[in-house]
Amino acid sequence: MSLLNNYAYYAGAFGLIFIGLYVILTKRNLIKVIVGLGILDTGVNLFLICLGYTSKGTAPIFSRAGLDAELMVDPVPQALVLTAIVIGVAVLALALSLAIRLYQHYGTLDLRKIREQRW
Amino acid sequence: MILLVSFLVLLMLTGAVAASVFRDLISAVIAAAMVSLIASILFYLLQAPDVAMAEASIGAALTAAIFVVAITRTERFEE
Amino acid sequence: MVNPVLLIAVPLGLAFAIPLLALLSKAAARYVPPVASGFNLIISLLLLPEVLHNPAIVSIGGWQPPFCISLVAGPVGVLFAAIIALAGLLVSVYALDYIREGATGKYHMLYLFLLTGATGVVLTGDIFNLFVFFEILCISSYALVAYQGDRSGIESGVKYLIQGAVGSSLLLIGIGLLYGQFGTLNMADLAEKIASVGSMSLFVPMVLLITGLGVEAAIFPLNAWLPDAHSSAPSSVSAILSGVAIEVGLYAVARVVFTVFGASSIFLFLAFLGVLTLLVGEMCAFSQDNIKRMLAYSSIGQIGLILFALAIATTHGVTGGLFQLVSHTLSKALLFLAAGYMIYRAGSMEISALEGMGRKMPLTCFAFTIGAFSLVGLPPFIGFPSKFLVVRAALATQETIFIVLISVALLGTVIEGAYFFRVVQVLYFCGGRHEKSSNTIKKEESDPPAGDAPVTALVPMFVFVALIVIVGVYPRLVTDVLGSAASELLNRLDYIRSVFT
Amino acid sequence: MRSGIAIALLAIVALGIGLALAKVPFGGPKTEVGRHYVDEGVEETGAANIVTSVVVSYRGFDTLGEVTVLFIAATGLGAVLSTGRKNAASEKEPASLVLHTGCRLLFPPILIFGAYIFVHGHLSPGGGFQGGAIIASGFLLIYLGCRERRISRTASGLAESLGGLVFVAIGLLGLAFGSHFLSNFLPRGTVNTLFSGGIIPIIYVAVGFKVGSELAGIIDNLIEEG
Repeated sequence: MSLLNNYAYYAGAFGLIFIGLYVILTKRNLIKVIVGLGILDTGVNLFLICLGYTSKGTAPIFSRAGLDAELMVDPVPQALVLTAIVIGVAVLALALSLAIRLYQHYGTLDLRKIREQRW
Repeated sequence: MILLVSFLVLLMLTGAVAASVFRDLISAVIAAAMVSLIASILFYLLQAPDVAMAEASIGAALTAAIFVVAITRTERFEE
Repeated sequence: MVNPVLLIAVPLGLAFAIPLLALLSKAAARYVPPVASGFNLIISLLLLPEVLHNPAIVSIGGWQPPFCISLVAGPVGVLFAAIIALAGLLVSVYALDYIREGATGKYHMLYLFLLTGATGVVLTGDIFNLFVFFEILCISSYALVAYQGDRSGIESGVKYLIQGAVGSSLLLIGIGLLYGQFGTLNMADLAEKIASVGSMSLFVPMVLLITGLGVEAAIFPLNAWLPDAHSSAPSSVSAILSGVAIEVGLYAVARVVFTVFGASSIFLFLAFLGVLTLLVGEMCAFSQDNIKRMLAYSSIGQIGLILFALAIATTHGVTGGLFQLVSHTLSKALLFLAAGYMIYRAGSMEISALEGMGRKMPLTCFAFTIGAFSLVGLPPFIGFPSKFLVVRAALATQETIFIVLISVALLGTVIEGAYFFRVVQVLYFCGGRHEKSSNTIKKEESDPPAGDAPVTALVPMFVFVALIVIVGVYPRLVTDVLGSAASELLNRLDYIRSVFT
Repeated sequence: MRSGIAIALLAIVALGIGLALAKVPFGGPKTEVGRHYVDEGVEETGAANIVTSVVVSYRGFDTLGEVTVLFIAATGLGAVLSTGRKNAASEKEPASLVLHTGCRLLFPPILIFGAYIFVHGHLSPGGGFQGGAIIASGFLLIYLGCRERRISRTASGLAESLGGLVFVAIGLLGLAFGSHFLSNFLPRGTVNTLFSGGIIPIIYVAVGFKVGSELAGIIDNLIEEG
């Protein structure tokens, strides 16, 4: 049980990372690949937050008196993830705009059919 | 608590798998938004309320919205 | 002393101000990048002599490292900042007239952000901050490759974006693993803590970081995006991507391998990878008919040579690698700039369409020829001393493996010479025969502006030519700086000490 | 075939990361850096929310880079979608009265809520990014419900630029007054009151406006000419 307790979050994070990578590597539809990128991002963010967790910790906010600083979780990964979330949505938005233009040019989102340029 | 977490993780992974197998892209995007939403609950359980808010508003809501807009401007079904 | 943070803050502020300027005057936007990179060039040249022996450590926000983000303006950082500013200035002058269509204001903004991201990567001393600036660099490159919205640009932009985004995610996982294990993000602090556990127990984070950064550096086999992206972007963008972006990616790889991990055991592997990258790049370049794809593959080859030289990991080797890097920046940027107007006049990217260009636009073709000769490594151009240094460093190791590898690398250089001479031959000696072919005539009719490139294009090209010749004749102008940069990369302990005093 | 290779590749990656993860136990004690922020953060920055003090103050440079990334994405997206845009204004059928009125009623409270989130970023969970995203979702609602209303591109561009400029300018003022870029040159105030934390609320307000207008601009660009 304690093993489950310790690794449930990690399992979730890495499950997302691998499903995301799998989607990116195998799917042919561009929008699907971008969905995969989003899942990958979420997994990485969850992983980073897991790194900062302290057992039985509290959120690092001194919103009322009497909170024990010793029990607070590490704030650094949270700050990093805030940054990573915004970067992730920026990349997704740019990718979607490219997908729209690609569709206007080719009439398809199938990456196998969009192969004008070869090696 | 541990059961709740395990259930949420399982649900999240199911959502991710669903996002990868759905042929209908709108369904896939909704499944991916569910993944983000559950991830934001997990962030909250991991004592990161700031991140949970950001993930719920940016990751789940806005990302899903721009995906749906992009899909309406392209095609809905994966061949 | 000037604060190095201005190198990042001022261009960033100016880039944010472009939309406001555009309200006042539509044409003002295009003068912002030259002003900003000119400013950066002056500041970094002022800083360079001061930091040669004593790196300047600037903490952002006024806290002590490792509790804040600190900038490390050592010889490497300032040298790279100066190169970025120089290439950025010349290419932005070129772009004044070259970029006319589409969202020009947005082009200039993205261009300036790309330069700022590159400067941030080379100056920062914090690994997560490096990730953020790396993302600035990458995302503005994706946008610049695709901003015209044409078929090939969008397609290669998509490829570039997906590969780059996966690389960034891997990079972030690697950074997370490092933070989880060592509890710090400051590179000097990390280096100190890693030194106590040995680098090989950190194999996984190291591989993740090298893979993530290697996508931008176009190290084989992570370079599938490069030929498409560099050949379908506008030539000014290709010049800055080839001349600055991949070099900065390579810098980040070198910084992580040398300073953060001090991983001496993978140098040999990196040397192999470098030679492999070189061979793949030069072979593919040889078989290209499209001039911009040829130049793009040649960039892959050059990156391979630089990686090989850096992986020799002696003072001479790293000096040679950095020298080769400077030489590649100058020559390849010049080649892309010259090729840009040649393609514009010929109306095609095929090498065969450039026949007889030597007579139609003599100055541009002259500049192209100088760039090609320099890249191949002919004296008296800058490519000669840089390649010579690399070869000498490889021979000086007196190890069979490096001698074998450098012979293979020289074979790559021979291939390089072959395809560049082919282009030069087409430019000057193949005209006349096909002059009357219907294709050429039609192009000339549909394309009235005959004659040479405009002044705003010729001036930057000939500044590049002048630099190539001057440094080629007097390599001592730069070797001292390069030598102290090399010793900064190689001496982890000095780096750590300089940050924590 | 393709998925076979992908799974093999992923298995190698999984093995590697699993091995690396064995060195990073879950729920372990805080790191030295994190401990320093939690112990000294309130005193040094005056913000009760330590995450905010890390995001804006200790690692403020990252945040500057991050808003830049979002700005680049919004600019790049505008550039990619603007070229060759056909001006065939597609008239969609208007939304029903209930939807229309509901959206108009909800819009102001959403804006106020977003502003509340970023103004109180240094006291409670939330901040510029979250508040900005909420404001952008308000605009999204307007786009969906009241199609005839558009935000002015100039105004949103202006908000983006000014947000970024304010951020850089505060950083440079910090350099001028406090000798460090982004140093907190304003008085810290009393912890847990609205006017505390020196430059932190100012930066978060700038970030909030910037992120809000950028995300709204992204949505606007994507929806336009659907």
